[in-house]
This record gives sequence, C-alpha cells and structure tokens, in this order.
Amino acid sequence: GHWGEFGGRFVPEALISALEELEAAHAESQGDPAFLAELDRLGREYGNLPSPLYLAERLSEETGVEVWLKREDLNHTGAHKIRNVLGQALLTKRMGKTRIIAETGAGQHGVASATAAAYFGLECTVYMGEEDTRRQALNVARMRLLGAEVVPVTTGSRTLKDAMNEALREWVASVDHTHYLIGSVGGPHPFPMLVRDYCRGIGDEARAQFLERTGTLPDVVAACVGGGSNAMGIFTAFLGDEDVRLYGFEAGGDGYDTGRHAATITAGQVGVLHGARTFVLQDEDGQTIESHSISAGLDYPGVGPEHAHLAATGRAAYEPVDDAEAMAALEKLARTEGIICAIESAHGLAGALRLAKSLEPGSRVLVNLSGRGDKDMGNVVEYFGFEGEPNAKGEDA
Amino acid sequence: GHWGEFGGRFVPEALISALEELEAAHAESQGDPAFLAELDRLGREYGNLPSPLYLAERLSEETGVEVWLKREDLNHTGAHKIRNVLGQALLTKRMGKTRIIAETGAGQHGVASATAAAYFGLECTVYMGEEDTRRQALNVARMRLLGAEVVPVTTGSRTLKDAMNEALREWVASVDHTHYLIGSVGGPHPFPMLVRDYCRGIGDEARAQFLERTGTLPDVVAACVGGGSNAMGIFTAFLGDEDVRLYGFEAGGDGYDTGRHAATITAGQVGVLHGARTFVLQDEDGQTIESHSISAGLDYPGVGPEHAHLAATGRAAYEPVDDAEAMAALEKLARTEGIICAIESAHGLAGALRLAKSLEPGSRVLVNLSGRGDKDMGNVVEYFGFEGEPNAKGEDA
Amino acid sequence: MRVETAFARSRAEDRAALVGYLPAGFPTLADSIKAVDIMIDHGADVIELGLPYSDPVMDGPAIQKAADRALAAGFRTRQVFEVTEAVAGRVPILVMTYWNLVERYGVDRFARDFAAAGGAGLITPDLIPDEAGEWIAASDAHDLDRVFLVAPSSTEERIASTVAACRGFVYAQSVMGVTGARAATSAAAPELVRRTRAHTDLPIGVGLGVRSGDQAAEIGAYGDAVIVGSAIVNCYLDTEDIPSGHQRLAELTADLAAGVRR
Amino acid sequence: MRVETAFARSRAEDRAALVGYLPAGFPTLADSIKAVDIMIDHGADVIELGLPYSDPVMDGPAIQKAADRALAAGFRTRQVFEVTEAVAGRVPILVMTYWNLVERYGVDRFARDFAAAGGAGLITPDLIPDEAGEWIAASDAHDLDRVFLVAPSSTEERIASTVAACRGFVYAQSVMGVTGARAATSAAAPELVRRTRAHTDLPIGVGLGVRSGDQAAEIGAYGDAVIVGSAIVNCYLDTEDIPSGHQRLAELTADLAAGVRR
Repeated sequence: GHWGEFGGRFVPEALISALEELEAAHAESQGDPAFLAELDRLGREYGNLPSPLYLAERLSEETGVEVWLKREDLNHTGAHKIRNVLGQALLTKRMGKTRIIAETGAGQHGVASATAAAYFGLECTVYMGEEDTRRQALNVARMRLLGAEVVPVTTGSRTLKDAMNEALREWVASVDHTHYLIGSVGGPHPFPMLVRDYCRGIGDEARAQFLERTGTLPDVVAACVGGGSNAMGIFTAFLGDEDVRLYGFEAGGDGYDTGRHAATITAGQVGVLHGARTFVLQDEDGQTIESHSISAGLDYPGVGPEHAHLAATGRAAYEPVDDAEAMAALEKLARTEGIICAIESAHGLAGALRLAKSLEPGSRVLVNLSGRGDKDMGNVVEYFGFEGEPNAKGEDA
Repeated sequence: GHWGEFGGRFVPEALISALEELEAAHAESQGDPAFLAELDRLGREYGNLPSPLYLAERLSEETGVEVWLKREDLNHTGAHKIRNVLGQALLTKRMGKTRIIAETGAGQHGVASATAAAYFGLECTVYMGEEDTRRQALNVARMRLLGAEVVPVTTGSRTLKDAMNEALREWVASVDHTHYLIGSVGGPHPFPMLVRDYCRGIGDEARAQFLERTGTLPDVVAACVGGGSNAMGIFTAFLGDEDVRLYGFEAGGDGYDTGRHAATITAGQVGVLHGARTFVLQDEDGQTIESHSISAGLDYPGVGPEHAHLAATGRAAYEPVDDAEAMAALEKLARTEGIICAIESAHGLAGALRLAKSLEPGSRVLVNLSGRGDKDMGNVVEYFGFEGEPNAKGEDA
Repeated sequence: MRVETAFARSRAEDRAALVGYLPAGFPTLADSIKAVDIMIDHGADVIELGLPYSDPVMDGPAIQKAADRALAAGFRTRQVFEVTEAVAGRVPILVMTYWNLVERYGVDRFARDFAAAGGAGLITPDLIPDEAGEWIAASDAHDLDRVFLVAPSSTEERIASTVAACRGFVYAQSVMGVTGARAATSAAAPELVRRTRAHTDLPIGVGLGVRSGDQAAEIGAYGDAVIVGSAIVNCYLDTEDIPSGHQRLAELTADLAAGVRR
Repeated sequence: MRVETAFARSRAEDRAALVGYLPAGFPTLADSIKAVDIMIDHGADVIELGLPYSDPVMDGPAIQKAADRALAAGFRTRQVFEVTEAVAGRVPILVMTYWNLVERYGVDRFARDFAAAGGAGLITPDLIPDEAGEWIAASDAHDLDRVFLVAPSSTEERIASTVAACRGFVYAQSVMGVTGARAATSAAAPELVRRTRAHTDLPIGVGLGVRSGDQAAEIGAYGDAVIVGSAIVNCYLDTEDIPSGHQRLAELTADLAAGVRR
C-alpha cells in the first residue's frame, strides 16, 4: 500500500475492513483467468478497446518529431475512464455488492460510473459539488438519463474535493452493500493500485502497438496529470524501459507564478489528503488550497501517490502547462489533425510539443490522448470567443 | 444513375461536367487498389473502424429477441458520417481539388466535413441555416475550431434544405477547384451511389461480424432514415440476402397524424428535390413542405433515391417513429446498456423494439446505432425536464 | 407568339433580342401582368415568366426573395396560365421553372394548359435533356419550345447534345454562378456563345448579371438575346410602392431596349 | 490532567464519563475557551477540542460548518495550544484532529507544544495504528494519550491491534456514519462495546448522535464515556447570539451530565 513514503490508508477505521475486502478481492480477481477474460471481453465488445495508436503526420511535420497519439478519446464514453469503471464495476459484482457511489468534478467520471452501473444493473449515486452541477448541467442530465442519482454537495468549496469528502462520508454509512468507485489513482490503498491496474492497458497496448508499428519504443511518453489515472495508465508499461523518458504535465492554470493552478507535484507539499500521503496543495497549516485550471478534470489539489513516488525518485518528470498553452495545443490538434481532444489531454499534448523543441529531430513522442473534447465545447467557445455569430452570407443580388 | 424511376441528375447544366468528373473519378478510384487500401488504412487508424458489433444482453432479455447493435457511435467524430467524409475527402485530393463545401443541419455533417478537411489540409466552407447556427452554436464552434468557415444561410426557411440550396449555388460558382461534400445518399448522381459506397462498410462489417459471432444472418436489419446514408450503409450488404428483412424508420415528429413529421417515404409524393427524383414532402403544387422532428439529422423533406426504390419495390419497409417513441427508446438504451445514442439512432432502435413484439422469441435484430448522443443532450434535458436542480443533500446535523 | 417569330424580327433588325424575366405573382398577381405589359411596351422582345418555387437552387437572393414573396401571398402553379393568357399575343411568353412544379402538375397536362393559354415554351434550369424524355414528348405534342441551358463548364459533347434538344433558342449561362451575379463583362460569355454557335443555328440567349443598356449592348454584340432578370426584380424589391416600381421598370426596360439597338 | 484521572473518578462514581466536543476557534477563539469552561462547569469530564480542517471526511454537516466558520475567521493550528493552555487543569484536554494538520506542523513538534500547553492526548479519526509509527513515538516521548477508533465493521483482529495501540481510552464509533448521525439507539453500539471490551481494560467511549440526557443515560449504561459533539456545536449554529449559545450549552451539558449520572 506504500510507494516510498507515499500512499497508505488515512481513513476512518470504519472503512478499513471494506478496504481489506477490496484488496483481497482485487488480488484474487487479478489471479482469476475467468475474471480477466470477462474484463477483456467487456473492454473489446463494449468499451471499444484496444484504442488505436495514431501517428499524427501533419503535426509531426510541423514539430519535427514524430507525434504518436494513443487515441483513448475513441473509447466508449469518450475517455480512458471506461477502463477503470468497467473493472471496478465487475469487481463490485464479484464482491456481491449491489450499489456504487462515485465522486465527480466536471462529471466525466460520474458519467462513466453511471454508464457502468447501467450496464451491470447496479444502483448508482454520484456526489458532485453544487457549483459543478450548475456548470455541468448536461453531464448531470447524462447521469440521470443513465439512471443514476446525482447528489449536489453543498459543503466546503462545493467542488470536486468536497464531493470526494462526501462520497467518503456516504461510504462509511453504506459500506456493507456499496462500493466506492473512485475515479483516479488516489485515495486509500488499494485504490491507487486498483485503478492503475485497470488503466494500465493503455500503456500495455500502446507499447505493443508502438513496437509493432516502429520496431522500437518511444523516446518520450507524455500524459496530463490531475489525479493521474491516465498517466499511470500509460506510464506503467514503460516503467522498466529505462531509456523511455516519462513526462507528466500538470495544470498550470492562470500561470504557475500566479498561484492559481493545480500543479500539485510541482508546487505542493507532502501531506495527507483523501486517504493517502502524497503531494498536496496546502497552506502553512496543512489546510487544502483550492486548485485552479480551465480543465475540470485536472482541477484537483492532490495527486495519486504513485506519481508522487515517481516524481520523488526521478523516474518521471512533472511540469506545469498553463491554460493558454493547453488551449493552443487543443486548437493546433484540431486544425492539423481534425481531432478535438479533451482540455485535460491538451495539457499532455502541449507539454509534449514544448518538449519537442529540445528533442533531436525525428525523436518519437507518445502522447496519451486521454479523452475527447465534446464535453469541453462550452469552455472552448468562451475561451476562443466563438460566441459571435459568424457573418451572414451577404451576396449581392 | 437511376434506380427505377428514382435518382437522376436534376441540376443546372453548369454542374454536369463536375458530376461527370466525379462519377469517373469515383469509378476509377473504386477500381484502384492503392486508393482502397489508403481509405481502409485511414478508416482503421483514424476513424476507429471497424466499429464493434454488440449484443445488448439486458435489452435482449427485456424484449425477448436478440438485439445486436452496430456501434457506429464509437467512430471518430461519433457517427457513421466519418466514413463518408474520409472517402469523399480522399477523392477530392485525387481529383486535385483544394476545397470542400458542405451543407449541414444540426451541424454533424459539417463537423465531420471540417474534420476531414483539417485532416487532409483542404479549405472548408460549411453552409448552415441561420436558425440552426443559433440553435447549434457548439457545433458552429467545433467547425471553426477545426478551421472551417461557417456561412449562415438567411434564405428560405433558414434550415437544412436552404443550406443545401446554398451549397449547390456556391458549388456552381466554384466547381473548378471545389468539391461539394454532400452529407447523405441524396442529391444528383453520382452522389447517392458514392455516399452509399463509402458507407456500405457498415453493413459489410456487420454482416461478417454477425456471421462470425452467430453463424447466421440477422432476421431483421433496422436503421433510421433521414436522407438515409446510415441505412443504405447497413442495408447494402444484405440486399442479396432475401431472408433478411430490412426496415427503415423515418421521423414521425409530433405524430404521423399531425402532419408535423419527416416521414418522407410514408407520407411523401414522388418528386424532384436537390437534384434527384425521389419521395418528397410537398404540397399539391410541388412546393417543398417543411419537415419536423426532434432529431435534427432526420429533419429533411427528401430521402435518398435508392431508398425510394427499395420502398417502391418492397425490398425494404419504411415506417414512421414519432418523437416520443424515439426518446423512450433512447432512455431505455441508456438505462439498460449504458449507451446514450443519437436521437437519430434512437428512431431506428425504437422501430426495432416495436417490431420485436411481433417477431418470434429469439429472433435476431441488427440495429445500426449510427451515432452517439453527446450532441443531443440539450434536447434530452428539455425533453425529459432534467433542467431542475436535483435535491440538495439535506442530511440532518 | 412563337419564339422564332420574335428572333426573326430582331435578326431582321440586326440586333439582339431583349428577354425580360419576372416571377409570375410578383410583386402581386395583377401587378405581374402589368409589369409584363410594361416590359413589352418598352421594348422587350420575349418574356420569361418565373414560376415561384420553394427551393430555387439556380437563383440568387433577388429572385429568391421575389419567389418567396409570391408564394407567401398564396401563389399557385395554375396562376401562371392566367398570367400567360393575359399577356400573350404581342411577344412570346416562356415559363422558366424548376422541374418539380411541372412534374407535380403533370408534364403533359402542364404543356397542354400552358399551350392553351398561349404560352410559347419552357426554360428549365434544373432539367437537362438526359432527364427530359417526358418533357420532350409533351412539348412535341403541344408544339412548345424547349430551352435548355449550356454553361461554360459544358463539354463540346454536351453542348452538341443539349442544343440538339433545344427548340426556340439556347440559354447560355454566361458565368458560373447563380442569377444576379455581377459578371456582365465576363470573358466566359463570348467564349461560350462562340462554342455554342459551332453546334447550332438556333439563337443563343445570354443570361445573368445584366443591369443596364450599356451591358445589354455589350452582350448584344455577340449574343442573339440578352436575358435580364434580377435587375428587373430589383425594381420592385427596392421599394414598397408598386407604381414607382412600375415606373422604374419602364425606364430600365427602355434603357435595355436601347442597349440592344445600339 | 491525565485522561486516566478523569476516568478513575467517573468509575469511582459508577457512571460513564461525559466527553464534550467543540472545535477550537468556534464560535470565536475567545468564546471557544468560554464554552469549554461552561462545559467543565456543568459536568463535562473530558474535553475534546476539534482542530478545524478544510476536508473533515468523518464529520457531518454541523461540525463541518463550525470548522468552516473557524477557518474563515482565520483560525491557525497553533491557536489550539492557546485554547488548551487556557482551559487545561480541571479536566483532561484532548485534541481531535485530521492527520494532515499534525504532519504539516511536524508530528513531534506538535506533540511537544501540545504537551507543553497542558494537553492530554490526541484523537485521530483518520489515522489508524498501522500508519501511526511517528505519532506513537512522539506520544511516547511527550507522554500523551493516543485515542484510536474502532467501528462496527472492525474485525476482531483489528479491534485487538487498535486497542493495543491506544492509551487513555478507546473511541467506539457506534454507528457506521459521520458525526451527527441520529442513531443513539443503534443496536450496533452495545455490540461494539462488548466486542471491544473483550480485548482491553481501557475505558471505551461511545460517540456519535447523542443529543439529550436520556440518550446519554442509555449509552452510559454500557459505555465508559459518552461523547457528544454535534449537539454541542448546534448550540451556536442555531443562533447568531453567542451569549444565548453559551446559555443553551450550559443547559445541554447539565442535562447530559445528569444523564450519565442516572
């Protein structure tokens, strides 16, 4: 349950037996070929896995390095998150539980959880900050359409971290029949390990696809890091490949210097949040500081403990990418490749494009394109000022 | 260029040479293994083809027949339309043209066209009714983000049919360097054939997948029909399989009896619209009648001429599905399978579910799930009244 | 009157004919009759009556607007026969129509009723001879002229087959664009007329974009007829006052008629 | 004062001890001192000072709100020592705190400063003995009590290992739920106390949900201490007028103290 000083179980004793049960069930299931085969089948037939590996040729031409994209945006529900929810929901069934709860920020993990719940016929309650339910009304509608109950959280800052607090509270009260389907590689052990195991297919697939397509491994693997599930998902397969450099790009928000960001590893201090010891954005006393990012999915003041460990040991490098740099990368990808990615994923791409300038020409960069941008179009319109009516066709008579 | 009395080329002479050029280029390219291989590669690596065939187990249990879904919602850009735009854009390059124009209603074909244009580095102008640019502002933003010019059309009823008129007008003026990337199996020859050929992969894949999975062919193949590209896409492979019944479901709008619908084959008369002879919603004089449907993609007063022929010969049956029935199917699919499909596709599913009641138990129904529902969430919210805030968590202290 | 009679006269005067276009029912049903009379009074040799249609893909904004207005006021296909009957006699009356309206009315029935009203023939912007079997039979049966279009993009082969199907005159779409496009000085027009002339002795009318006597004179120098549409429609679109529209139309027609006589 | 001293007294009186909880800095820093004095004056045997935290996952809405209010008013961790120093002496003072605040202050430094202020020990709702190596060392070094929690879901094995790590008393979370949940009559509580008793001679405090002397009496029948939190906080949350909050707190504490004495 620990990576160096990071990880652990900093939760009420009331949850320990559930965590132990979960740990045991996970260990058993990972050794059960029938479980793994069923999960594999689900991924293929329902989740649309494996996702393609895509050489972005026009982008590569512009940057001078080969930019390869792992197209997780093409998965069912539009992001890598389907891997995690299918795994945990199948495990929930295996444990004989009939209900899942989840926290969500912008609503993506909530929608994914509601999707898995619908698929498996599980009850589902999603905790979401009240502010977020208003800003992301369409995702609330998606969850309700999928049959989930959405509970607006009115405590604290009314955003993701408070939704997570509330989910933990609710879990204490319902732990006998309810699984807490956590959305990232954070939280108490075994969650960071569990979620990583369900997401590591990203990297396992990408590594094999890369070898098949190029006969080599990439020089750099890049991903965005909020909680860090997509990044752990793609990093894990490459941890043993010493020549492959791993880069996690955190949300730099308004700019690292402004203090309004979500660059937890770059700017945070070691602490305990939501059940694990990791880097945390916190003040001198250890009170959590609110994070800021244009990307709702990266807007979280903690980070998965395994990332904290990779940062501390130097195996992976973590750097901030601010809103402007991410949005520029999002636009560039749209215009050169016809792919509108999630703003989260645009942070990973932007970091890779920045890095490319210092790489030898022809280097191979693998970026985890963790999700699609449909959910972000409201932000895009606002950011680029696309609101205005385009000019009406004024042809002369 | 004709299917029985249907089809043809009812366009200004000025366009005939471009249509002949297109017909010749299409015929050549379909016989060119290099072109077909490149298109296949694009489909696989970029479009995420082939789309999976999915047995909807919980839905099947509820209905008593096997419901198989062709998951076109998982393609890049979220619908079968990517097949058509990739094909036509590649053909545009082959013809040495540097620009595409397209019409769009709700914006989906416009987004797909802008995507293909970005991918191939083509200029792109999209004509869209002014009313629609307002209602579908996010899709306008998508197109602009992808680098396309969006031209609001202020003539006529300011909707899809007027956008198509305007695209045809514009094409006359720019035909030497511009390809009109038409969005469905309508328009003058060779478009209905061309678009069908690019979409027929849906049925070719599904037929092979079905045989592989079940050892048999489906009893029924169902699809929604607006212009009819997704339906022709899945029907074509089965036309020679006499035992496979083909069903197209048109938009019944407020209800067939109200006259406010888009059930062109069921209610229309033979006529000429947008370059082809086909069924058309028209008044006694032949003036086009405005169609109505909750589904923007089906809201068109014409239909592809090959469908008109299949209807006239009885090879396929066409029936209306009204808004309410379609939305109920959309909700049912979301709740039982965790799939939020496009409202268009929900018409095909709804028709299949209605049909299932009269089929022998265990019959196999293949439905083309032509697109995903992300684009429709605004309508869904409005329709189901999901706007209201869910109740705040009111736990007692 | 037959189209060939009008062209015989203009050829005898060694000038191009002036063809004036107006949608039937615009600005009102009665005023469309009045307007046609005005055009004839001021020198139009041939009248082209537009049949308002909901989806006029070859027309620019001016003619679209005029057609929309006529339809909104309740214009019905059969009323084009009333207008024809009211104005026929002095000059040939052609109807320019998108094909669906004729199909819907019944091709033979339309030809019969139009001929009975004194009409001379049809101009069919979205019907090419390849699709016109029924119309060719009906026009033969009712002795109506058939005016198909040629365009700068037409191949020699298509020009040949199109003019072979024409009777009365050939409509040369002088620029690649919808009606109303400003391109009266296009180099494409004389070239298209030259190419068409090589395949037929029929008169060749040149359409699209003419607004003035000067432009009419320029086109009349190589075309057998100068076709004016949007400029005529604009006489009424630019004003709410129909009498002043009539006045503008009279002046415009006179100017155009002088142009073809220069 | 040491925790064992307070329990020795309540045991001698053959009754449960009353443990009163209030976040330091709530309703204000000065009034939190006043409130503790009021509780002690009216019969509280042990005081549990909450250390306000931004993310209190084990607390219900009442205590969350109180903590938020203290933080919004600028409460700093070190001020808990001021409060402790001001109230220590008459009854043992424990601090209940989420672990990040202690880690951030420095575990040994916190223990030292708290002990110096007269504090008796810590209750750590999100720290289990398995993760508590540094705290166990520091509490040993500074002679502070360590109160870990047991819950209805705890296995026998975990109860055994948890109570072995405790010093002072054991906190039995009587229902599966956050603070403030209404479940004073839960069947789970006596069962948990019974199971815990089998593993330790330490006093067992029962928390969560007590609002009245009657409920306190019921729990006091099987628990060694009755822990009251949300009901105390509510004295101040329900009113803007702090003096009347003090008044309500005095009455509530008296009622609870009478309850444990029935």
